Amino acid sequence: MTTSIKQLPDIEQVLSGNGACGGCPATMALRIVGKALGSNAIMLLTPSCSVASMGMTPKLGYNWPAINICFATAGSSGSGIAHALEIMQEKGRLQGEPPTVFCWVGDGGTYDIGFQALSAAAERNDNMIFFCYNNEAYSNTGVQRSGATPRGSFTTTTPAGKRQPKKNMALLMLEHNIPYVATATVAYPGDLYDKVVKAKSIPGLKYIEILAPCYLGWQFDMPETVQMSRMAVRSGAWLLWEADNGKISFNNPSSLIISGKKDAAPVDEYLMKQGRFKRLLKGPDADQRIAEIQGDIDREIAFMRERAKITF
Amino acid sequence: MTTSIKQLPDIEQVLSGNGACGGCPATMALRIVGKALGSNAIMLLTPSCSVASMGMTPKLGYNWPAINICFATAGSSGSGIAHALEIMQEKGRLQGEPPTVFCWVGDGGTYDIGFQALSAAAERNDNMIFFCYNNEAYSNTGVQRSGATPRGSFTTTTPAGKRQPKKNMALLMLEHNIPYVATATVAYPGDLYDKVVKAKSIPGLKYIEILAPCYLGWQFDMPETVQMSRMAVRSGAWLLWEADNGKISFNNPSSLIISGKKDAAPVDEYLMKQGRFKRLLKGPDADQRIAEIQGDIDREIAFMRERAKITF
Amino acid sequence: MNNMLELRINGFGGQGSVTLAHLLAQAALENGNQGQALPFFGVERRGAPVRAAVRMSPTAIHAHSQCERPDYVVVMSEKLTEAAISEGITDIGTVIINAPHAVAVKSHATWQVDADTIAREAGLISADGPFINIPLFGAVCRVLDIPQNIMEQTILNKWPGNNGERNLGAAGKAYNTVTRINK
Amino acid sequence: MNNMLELRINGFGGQGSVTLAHLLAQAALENGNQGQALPFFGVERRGAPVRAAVRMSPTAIHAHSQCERPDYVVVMSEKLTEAAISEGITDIGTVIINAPHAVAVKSHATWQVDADTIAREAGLISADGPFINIPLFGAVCRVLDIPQNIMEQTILNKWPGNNGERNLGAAGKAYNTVTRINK
Amino acid sequence: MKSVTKAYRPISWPTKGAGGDTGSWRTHRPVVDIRICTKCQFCWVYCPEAVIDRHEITIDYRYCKGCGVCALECPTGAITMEKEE
Amino acid sequence: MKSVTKAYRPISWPTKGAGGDTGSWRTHRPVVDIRICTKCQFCWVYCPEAVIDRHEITIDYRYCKGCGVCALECPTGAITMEKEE
Amino acid sequence: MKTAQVIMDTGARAAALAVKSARVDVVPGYPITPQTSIMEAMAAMVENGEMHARFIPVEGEHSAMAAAVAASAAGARVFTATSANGLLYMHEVLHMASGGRLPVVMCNVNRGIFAPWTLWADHQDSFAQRDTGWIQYHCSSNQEVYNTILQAFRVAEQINIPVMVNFDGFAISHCLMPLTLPPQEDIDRFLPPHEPEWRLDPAQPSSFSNVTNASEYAPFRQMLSDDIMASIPLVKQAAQEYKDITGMWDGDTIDTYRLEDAEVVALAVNSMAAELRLSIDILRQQGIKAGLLRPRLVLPFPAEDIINALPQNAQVMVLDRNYNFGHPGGILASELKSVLFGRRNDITVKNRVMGIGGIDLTRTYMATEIRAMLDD
Amino acid sequence: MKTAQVIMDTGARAAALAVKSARVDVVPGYPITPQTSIMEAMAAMVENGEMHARFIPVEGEHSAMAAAVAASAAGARVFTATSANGLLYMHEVLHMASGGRLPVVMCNVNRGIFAPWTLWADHQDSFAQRDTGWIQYHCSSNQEVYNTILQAFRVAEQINIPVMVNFDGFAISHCLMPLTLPPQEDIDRFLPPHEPEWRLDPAQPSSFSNVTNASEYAPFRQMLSDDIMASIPLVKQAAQEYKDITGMWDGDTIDTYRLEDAEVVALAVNSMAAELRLSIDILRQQGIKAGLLRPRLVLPFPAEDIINALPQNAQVMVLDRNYNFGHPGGILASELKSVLFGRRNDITVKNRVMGIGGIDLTRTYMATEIRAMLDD
Ligand SMILES: Cc1ncc(C[n+]2csc(CCOP(=O)(O)OP(=O)(O)O)c2C)c(N)n1
Ligand SMILES: Cc1ncc(C[n+]2csc(CCOP(=O)(O)OP(=O)(O)O)c2C)c(N)n1
Ligand code: SF4
Ligand code: SF4
Ligand code: SF4
Ligand code: SF4
Ligand code: SF4
Ligand code: SF4
Ligand SMILES: [Mg+2]
Ligand SMILES: [Mg+2]
Repeated sequence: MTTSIKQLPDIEQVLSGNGACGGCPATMALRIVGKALGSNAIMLLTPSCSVASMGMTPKLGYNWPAINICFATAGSSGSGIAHALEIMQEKGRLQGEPPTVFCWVGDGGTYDIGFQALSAAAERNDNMIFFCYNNEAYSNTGVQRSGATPRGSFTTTTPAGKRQPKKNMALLMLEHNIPYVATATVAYPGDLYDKVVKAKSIPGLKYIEILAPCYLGWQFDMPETVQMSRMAVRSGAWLLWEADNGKISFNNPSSLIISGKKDAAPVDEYLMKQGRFKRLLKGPDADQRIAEIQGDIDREIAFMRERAKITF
Repeated sequence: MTTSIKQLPDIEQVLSGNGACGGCPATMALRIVGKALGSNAIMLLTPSCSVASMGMTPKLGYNWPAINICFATAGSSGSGIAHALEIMQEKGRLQGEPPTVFCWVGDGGTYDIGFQALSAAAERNDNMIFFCYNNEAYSNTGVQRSGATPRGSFTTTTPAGKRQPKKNMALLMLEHNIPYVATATVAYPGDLYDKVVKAKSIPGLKYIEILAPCYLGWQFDMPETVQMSRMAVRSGAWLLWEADNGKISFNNPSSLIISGKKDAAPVDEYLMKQGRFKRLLKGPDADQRIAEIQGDIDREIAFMRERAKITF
Repeated sequence: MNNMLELRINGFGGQGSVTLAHLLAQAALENGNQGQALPFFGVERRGAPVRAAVRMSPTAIHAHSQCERPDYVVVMSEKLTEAAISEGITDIGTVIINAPHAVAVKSHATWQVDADTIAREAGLISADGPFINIPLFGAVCRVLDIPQNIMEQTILNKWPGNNGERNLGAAGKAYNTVTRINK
Repeated sequence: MNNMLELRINGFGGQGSVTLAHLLAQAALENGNQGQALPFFGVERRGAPVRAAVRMSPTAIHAHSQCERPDYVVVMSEKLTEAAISEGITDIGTVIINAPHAVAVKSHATWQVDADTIAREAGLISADGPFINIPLFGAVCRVLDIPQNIMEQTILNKWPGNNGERNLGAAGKAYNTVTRINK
Repeated sequence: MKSVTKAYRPISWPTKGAGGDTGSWRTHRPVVDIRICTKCQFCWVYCPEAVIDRHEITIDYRYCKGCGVCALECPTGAITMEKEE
Repeated sequence: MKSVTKAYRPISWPTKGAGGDTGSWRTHRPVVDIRICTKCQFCWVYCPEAVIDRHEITIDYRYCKGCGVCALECPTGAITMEKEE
Repeated sequence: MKTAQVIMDTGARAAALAVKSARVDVVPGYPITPQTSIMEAMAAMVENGEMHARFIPVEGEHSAMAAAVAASAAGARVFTATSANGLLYMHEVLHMASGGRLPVVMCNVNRGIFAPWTLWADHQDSFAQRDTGWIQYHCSSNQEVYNTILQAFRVAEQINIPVMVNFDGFAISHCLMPLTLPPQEDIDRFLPPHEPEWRLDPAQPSSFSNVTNASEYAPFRQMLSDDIMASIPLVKQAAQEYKDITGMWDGDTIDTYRLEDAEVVALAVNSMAAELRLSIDILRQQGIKAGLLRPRLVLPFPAEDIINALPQNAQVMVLDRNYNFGHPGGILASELKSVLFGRRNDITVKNRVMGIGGIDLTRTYMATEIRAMLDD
Repeated sequence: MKTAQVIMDTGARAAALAVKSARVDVVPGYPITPQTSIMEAMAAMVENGEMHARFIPVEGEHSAMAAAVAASAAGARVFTATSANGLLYMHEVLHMASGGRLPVVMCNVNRGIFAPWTLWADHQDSFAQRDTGWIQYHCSSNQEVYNTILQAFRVAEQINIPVMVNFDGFAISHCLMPLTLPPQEDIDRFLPPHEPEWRLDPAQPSSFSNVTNASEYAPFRQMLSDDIMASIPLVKQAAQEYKDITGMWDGDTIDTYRLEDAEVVALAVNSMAAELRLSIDILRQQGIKAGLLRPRLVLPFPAEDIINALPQNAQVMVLDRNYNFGHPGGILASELKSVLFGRRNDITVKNRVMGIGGIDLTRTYMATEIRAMLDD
């Protein structure tokens, strides 16, 4: 059973009055993650909105020991800390429950510039949780395309809408054969919480990706963060699943879509709400381009449905 | 039908008297690749045995225009050349049949330090063939582990045998949704030739990985290069397949193994032949460790059999 | 204009301070002078305090620092008045405040304009509130003695066609209603 | 030993020139001197020509260059004799050649040893051919007047236990059969 | 660990309001009508700023940025966004 | 393209024997017994050095490294590896 | 004949407009503050057809420079831009560009470097690349950015050495100023089409940068060192011809202000050097015979021009916006002293580091500092 | 009391043995010629239990340095090693290590850089990192490599600045020489356990290197610059105490040979400086009063010690194995001139670049060059 909102613990690791935009999905997600991880954790951050939000020296808006690192290095920096903690524990220089090492990284730092270090850490299966909060663009530098930007989306470096479909990063991480992979999004905090709690209990590299609809990049109204997150799931544009030692299971409501018990909502409404698709939806070939995006989503659903059947 | 040996063209792009070791699988493979690509191609190389073999300034042992690049950059350098050729052609500065751009990269430059640039080029679907000749280690620097080194294998940085299984790079590239992915190995030159010919005809990013058993790193006798390659396929440790627009098909003899028409040879004999597994096979837990490796192979076969069923 | 004139804009992120600075620098050029707009960028988000510098000069502008002690301070939101003044202004400087009612800074000559109301009445509105930078531009032009036709031309150059009437109306209204409160 | 002595080994990749250089440097230490082994590494593969330098000296060795004009040249394969000499040797230098029969370099004092046969007879063989570095080590020690017990101790230090008899036998045989051919 | 942390290293310490008194960013203020509120805690869980007390459903206006997420997500309409003065 | 390639840039040109006269690396030499040979071209296709003539099945000993692959792969045993002098 | 057009635009856009008028072929790019606006402008220009080129949205700066050098080796005219950590991340490939003699032109929008993070200007990023073998300009106005990019392409392609055009983040990149755009035909006259004497060409196969023995490697490096020095007359010539064609002039290797009779000479680069003109005026008003020497070309270091320009017995006040770690001051001061040694013993050199991490450098502050330095 | 042990081993192995005796916790590593042997030795020592540490086989050098700095921030004692392009690829993270004051120690095994590829030694790689804020030693023997790594950890951890220990590829790294290993208890006495005054610690949460306003950023940088200078006495102290404990001495900031009465002073670093002693002897035999000054510490540049050590009116012949692009010679010569300017006008500085890409530097060659320089 998914943890209910009322069952979530009180602990707050994100302090009020940080520098994020109002309605920020990254901060929203991090609050829930904090409830699951607790305070005995070490955080790594690559340049991103979450860094711009965390406060300027000497103020810190998160209640963890945290290290800012170079953009391309979340995976390898995480390994450095994980190994340092383990050896210091072995040598008796650290006592008590070992802290959880976690990377808190945007889609840019995960899909693009940080993919190599992440992939290598996964191959080594080093002990950390790697979170990607995915707002589908480089928001902090003013919304440029990333490998996570979906086809058709406007960014300042795809002024006519992105031509390529996005990478399926969670699948790629799954195919790295790591012990735990999960997807989540802010509209489903209990689901996110449970996944983090589970990841925390597993040794090795865990990857959790959180869809984070960002009003600035996606161009919707600030209060609608959670709504967009929900619509993404309901339209099947974002699937909630987890894979425990390679075994995929889907979570509600995505499981209903996958099993065919419920149809995914058509993608139109979801797209219409977002200014980043406006040019595309206003163009003469709007129908065709919507169909293209719908096609991407349908394929993804069908693919994941089949892929989930492969188990050992 | 696979092209027969006698049908292969005469053209030689690898010149005699280059600097590779005797029996070098990388050079062997490159000769066949040359027959398929012809001379109208531009080659990119990252530091590797193939660079050490290509001759020292001002001598060149390959008959292509070729550029040595920084180790982490095959994907992005390939993109630079592909785009440069296209725009110069559009602007009328280049005439005639556009050359094929191809990267010729070791497993180190593919699985590890070059994975990010490759993944990004795949996301952009830039127009090139990316070859990985996989000798399962950093041979040029004296045989250290790479992400392609299989579990149990000795290298100088895994003196007790590598603990982690290798990445499944061809699968990862397949899940990047690029138009063509294939695996090959030197014992099956017609198969390799056909795959390269096909890749050449497809626009976008094509990935071809060639298993390249290297006597120095694998520690077998120099004349046995082709034999090891054949044993790898027969034992199922290496599967021959290709994926045309995501549709996987298996090639002989792997197709027989996949379809169950033929059993894969047990892995023991293949391992025994290789000094790199010697310590493992002599240890007290030899049986268990062989079983582990056999398990990796069986899982891979079963997985690919199922994965191939997913098509659209 | 004989000497270089410096002006600072203090506002909140999202109020359009960068556009206002650009308009003023462009107006200087339109008016036969050199102009410069130099916003200060930080990690700030919509809603956080921001600032921008503007310079105008009959001769080439070499200055590239932030305006430490400007001749004019434009306060885009009344709330910011105190903070803006304490950031620096020349002793004989002038303050231009966006406020719905007459306000004055004791130490300095003060002008006031109700940019919110003017913008709203002109229909220059977004989800976040009125576009106050257009009326404020009008008001500042008036205070700086930039002719109204130059002001109008600058707006038309920036947004040819697009909303022309409304923009000119709002800017003109502000040009004509900005009021000197003290000194 | 009064002065620094320099020696170069010329061989083919795979013949064990690095080990031979190491053994010689170690023998120098064992013999109460300072020793240095400095192989030259290139992109060469097994079978390609390679070289290594060795220095011995009663006092600290500061030299770190390749041996340009060594006092001794060890030629691990007869085929390489000419090339080895032309790489440089002092005018009064000595050449030690591995060859099955007596060969001599006209210009220089020459010693010859049949390291292949000695190694083969001692059973020091791999797929690629005999391990000739052990007999060559014995031969060079003899030419350099390094006592046989020092030579033996050096081998035992390097491969304690392991093949001890065979190694000592082969090295000793070479020590005693290396022959001065001319001068 | 030695006791003194020297200031030569760029270290920061947990502080409320690390982004300033972010309440000043608000253009609109969420106001809870506690009579309608069912204490479902939706507003609490979705508030990115952690400024809602989960039991009392009161808001710390010093830091509330006025994003309006709470109001939109409140299933009973107990929260309204009122224009700031 | 201008006609002169200046030497200031590290450029190399296709050359046989770019790795030297690699025939000298051989410890063993492949010798073809043409009477047994069926001209299947296996040796030709697997030779990494491209030193076998596919029709005549003759070997360019200047560059043949003596790896022995051809001998091992020859289905008829037509190639033997003989020790070099 | 068309005449020049005057617009108002930012330094970042000025850069993009110069790249467009240089008819660049390939632009790999990656965002980083404060450079991002250049890449955004390039993406837009390519997309809307204003410019016939390819924009490659790579996944990081190491790849950006890799794509740039490879495209250059294929024969294209190539531009990219970056800042701070983006530049640092490219470091390995910067060495490749110069060693391989590939005439890439890049803008670096100066920003202080990590750790810790700052977004604002200082010059550690570009100065830390001084050993990579790139020619480096440092510009002090939007117009100079525009002009210099065009001159940079010319010099780079004449001598086959990559060129970095530096200017300050925000103070220039985000500063809106009047900008004169010469007619395209004038630009075309100034900057001929790129016709590399070597490229990757299947018709004449040759390879680039194989492993190289010392006996060949050493001369390549010596020629690189020599040719970097030999770029000085080309830089002067480019400035002069650009002036002849467009009428615009920013100095050649150096730019000076009230220098002739100066007793106190301020030396600095980039936007702070523009502001320094005002400090010089202040000091003159205070009765100090001050003057300004601004190296526009920072690498190669224009030693002869500086030595010739410095008045007898001058006190040179070097204002560095960077640290020369391992020495007590900044890099410009050390460079200057090293070239004056044994040649101008009459000169006194004093040095302060300032403006680090974006500290605002006002005319009054700098005038005060210079006054204080008189007592150093 | 145990006594020192003398073995024969290579420079690369000497480095690994020093790391072992320093009781290092974490070693991220990536192979590159000629450094690889260090990493191979580390991997073996960790695997066979000789050393209680973690070896992290990362996928590239940018990651190697990232893992190193992160492990250091977590409180571990950290070592890594690289060469040439590996070092260049780390560049961005090198800046982070110094800016963040993380006392990582790294060996760089000097090798010429790409493009084109060379495998052999010159010093462009380490000298091109002179602006990254690392302390840099350059060593001229296997024993010095061993000794210096231990001294480096001490200095790094005292002042919280990373230290690079450089030595030549092959000439040192692959050169087998006698090596004295002091008893472990002596090493332990010399190098106390690493007790960082700050680390990532959930019990006292604090964060590292947030975005920082100029007003805070600038002082951090100033302190870094100051503290690099302040490491000089610590370097001397470390050398002295190491000598007191082990009896071994390689010089402190500088090492000299026959310098006192020298009229001609050769100045160089690394293994060529060892060979240079023999050149000095040759020159003395030829009647030239030659002497050697070898900076062992290259960054911070030991200006005072050099100024004090140089005999009156000496001609200093700087033999650089690197280029100072944008100037006509090498970096050491420029550094030297910059510190002599205005302080030692009696000195003449002459300079040649040599040994690039591995050109062999023999005693006779260098003696001949120095003779020729007398006429420069
Ligand atoms: C090496 C390097 N390149 C570029 C940057 C500039 N940069 C800072 S944040 C950012 C985008 C981050 O995107 P993402 O990871 O998706 O996080 P988000 O901003 O969307 O939260 C970029 C490009 C940098 N800091 N370092
Ligand atoms: C940045 C950088 N790091 C390390 C190296 C050293 N290096 C050269 S080749 C090589 C290994 C190559 O391995 P792989 O790609 O598998 O090719 P192989 O040698 O096996 O043919 C390494 C680590 C380098 N040249 N550049
Ligand atoms: S831009 Fe988007 S992700 Fe970034 S802080 Fe604002 S809301 Fe959050
Ligand atoms: S080490 Fe292996 S891959 Fe490398 S050249 Fe030799 S045989 Fe080929
Ligand atoms: S969401 Fe609405 S009903 Fe639920 S606790 Fe908040 S105010 Fe009350
Ligand atoms: S408006 Fe936003 S910040 Fe304020 S209480 Fe509601 S959700 Fe929280
Ligand atoms: S493989 Fe044997 S039979 Fe076939 S062509 Fe060669 S020599 Fe003849
Ligand atoms: S021995 Fe090797 S190189 Fe020689 S012909 Fe046979 S396969 Fe070719
Ligand atoms: Mg993002
Ligand atoms: Mg390999």
